[in-house]
Amino acid sequence: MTNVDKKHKKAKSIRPKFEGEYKLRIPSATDNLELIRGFVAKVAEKVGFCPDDIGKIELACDEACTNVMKHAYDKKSKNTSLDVLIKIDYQKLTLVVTDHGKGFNPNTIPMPNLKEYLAELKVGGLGIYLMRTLMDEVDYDIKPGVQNRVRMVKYLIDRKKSELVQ
Amino acid sequence: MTNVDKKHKKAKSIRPKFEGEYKLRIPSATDNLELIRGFVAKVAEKVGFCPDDIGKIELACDEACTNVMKHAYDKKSKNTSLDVLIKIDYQKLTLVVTDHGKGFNPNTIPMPNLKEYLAELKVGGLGIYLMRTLMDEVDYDIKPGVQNRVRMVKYLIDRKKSELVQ
Amino acid sequence: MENFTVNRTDKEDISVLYIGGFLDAHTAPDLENAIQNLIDGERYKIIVNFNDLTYISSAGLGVFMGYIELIRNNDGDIKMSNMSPKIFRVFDLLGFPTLYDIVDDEIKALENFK
Amino acid sequence: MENFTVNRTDKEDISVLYIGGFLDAHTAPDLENAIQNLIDGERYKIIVNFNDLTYISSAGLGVFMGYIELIRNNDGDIKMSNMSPKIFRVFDLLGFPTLYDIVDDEIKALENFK
Ligand SMILES: Nc1ncnc2c1ncn2[C@@H]1O[C@H](COP(=O)(O)OP(=O)(O)O)[C@@H](O)[C@H]1O
Ligand SMILES: Nc1ncnc2c1ncn2[C@@H]1O[C@H](COP(=O)(O)OP(=O)(O)O)[C@@H](O)[C@H]1O
Repeated sequence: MTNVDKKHKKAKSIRPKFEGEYKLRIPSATDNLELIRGFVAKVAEKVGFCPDDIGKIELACDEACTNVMKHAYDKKSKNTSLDVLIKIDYQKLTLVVTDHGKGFNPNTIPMPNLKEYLAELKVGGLGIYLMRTLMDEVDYDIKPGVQNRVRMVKYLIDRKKSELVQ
Repeated sequence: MTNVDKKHKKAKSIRPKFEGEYKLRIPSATDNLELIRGFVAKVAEKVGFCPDDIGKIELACDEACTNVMKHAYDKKSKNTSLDVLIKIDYQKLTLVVTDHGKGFNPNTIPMPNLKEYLAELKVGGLGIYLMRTLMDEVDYDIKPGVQNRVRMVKYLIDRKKSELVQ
Repeated sequence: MENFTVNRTDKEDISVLYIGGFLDAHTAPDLENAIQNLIDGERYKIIVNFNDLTYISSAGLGVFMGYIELIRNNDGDIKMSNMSPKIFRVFDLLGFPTLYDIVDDEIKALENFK
Repeated sequence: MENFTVNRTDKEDISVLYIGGFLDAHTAPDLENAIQNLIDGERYKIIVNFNDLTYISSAGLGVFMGYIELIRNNDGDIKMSNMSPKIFRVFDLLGFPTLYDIVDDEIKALENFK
């Protein structure tokens, strides 16, 4: 009966790890935004964020990636790519979006005064503002032509709060 | 009116690229299988595969990744990872699954004789068989402890055929 | 799979655009085309029905910002209806409800044009 | 989000397992537990209703292979019903229809136990 016994041993269940890194490297083109959002949302869901926070993380990531796709590279550049790194641990999700394009100086980008912005009917210039509003921490590390990074953090503490509220 | 004109210039539409590489690096744990399948299926859809072929690519990728998660690493190993690379061009999709584990000799793995297999009520041992059945090309490149790869190709020619059939 | 859809129905001098799927930097040009077509036809009274829209990013919001001035200068407006709470939250975060007429349903939007 | 669901209903000496979601190497242990429970209760007449299952990999197929001998040795069987064409194709690819009684719906599966 050892043969039968063997068969009945449980399939190995490898426990979910709530710590770990998820890396994505994809072509820097807007038709990949949907793919990225789907991926980031699933990881955020795994970690245990509530639907609201998953939506925020998804949108912040979209804005960061859209900026790479629109601003980082010259139009003529070929094989341009974009990296998304998601680090998860028990307390937080860290999202790092990296490009290898021309970079910019984030300190010279003023945060829009929303009232003035709306009064002037401006187009664009809301991406970084949204990222800062949606995430708990946002910082840039710019090395033009080498590696330009935006790092965004969302704390999972909110989970408990939102679980209580809902 | 230049200001208004400026606003009305079309948002830049970056055309889909049907050539490109998509890379994924994730922890080697079965709770990530769903994430991987979703990602691979979306890329396959973008390239233009029919639902049937998308399902085949998804399953073949799952089987290759499941093998890494089950066999590549010792249970005690920490921070074990798995790479999925998807290369797409007009004619084909190439899927490369890489681990850095102990490796194996694919030549010593016999393809199951299905009749015999079913008669003997065996459990397991169907993964590589499925991969070979579902994909057009499957080959291994094993460097134990360094880098073990399985490369699988699906030609997009089938698309036309299946579009005609359906 | 359709990523983004926009369908138009004219109700007398008012045009309704039904948008669905996701509105991001990739699909925003499709909405721009639809609005540009209305403007080319001198139809400035526009309702955008968000019922089937599941996602919007700032690139989508930008489309509305880009046309609102021209449209209002021509006695028209863009009114918005049927937003899911998720979509509304993005508009709200940016203070857009002070700038746009965002109402519960299409009937209310039609009334507001009277 | 529930990745995989298994619900059991007993109909006299026959037990029906309704499975849904995806059955892969991660969720296969859940199905194993459900079948093991039936065996522990000496219930060997099993119908698996695949109606809500959207995906299966070889790890899922392996669960059935692992129990079929023991179950048949106890005058029981695993009959399968309500498979989508996509799921059936995977079973078919591996010749499983020669080994398992795969029928269109649950009623037929119940009849086949008579
Ligand atoms: N990854 C990047 N590479 C180069 N420039 C960037 C990048 N991200 C942002 N920028 C610069 O910052 C500006 C503000 O970005 P944002 O607030 O998202 O608004 P928008 O993209 O609509 O202009 C951009 O116009 C661009 O000049
Ligand atoms: N990435 C891998 N690393 C180490 N061993 C592997 C790997 N992939 C496959 N194998 C070996 O090949 C065998 C056959 O794999 P497969 O046909 O998928 O069946 P199963 O995984 O059910 O045993 C496995 O049992 C394992 O020994």
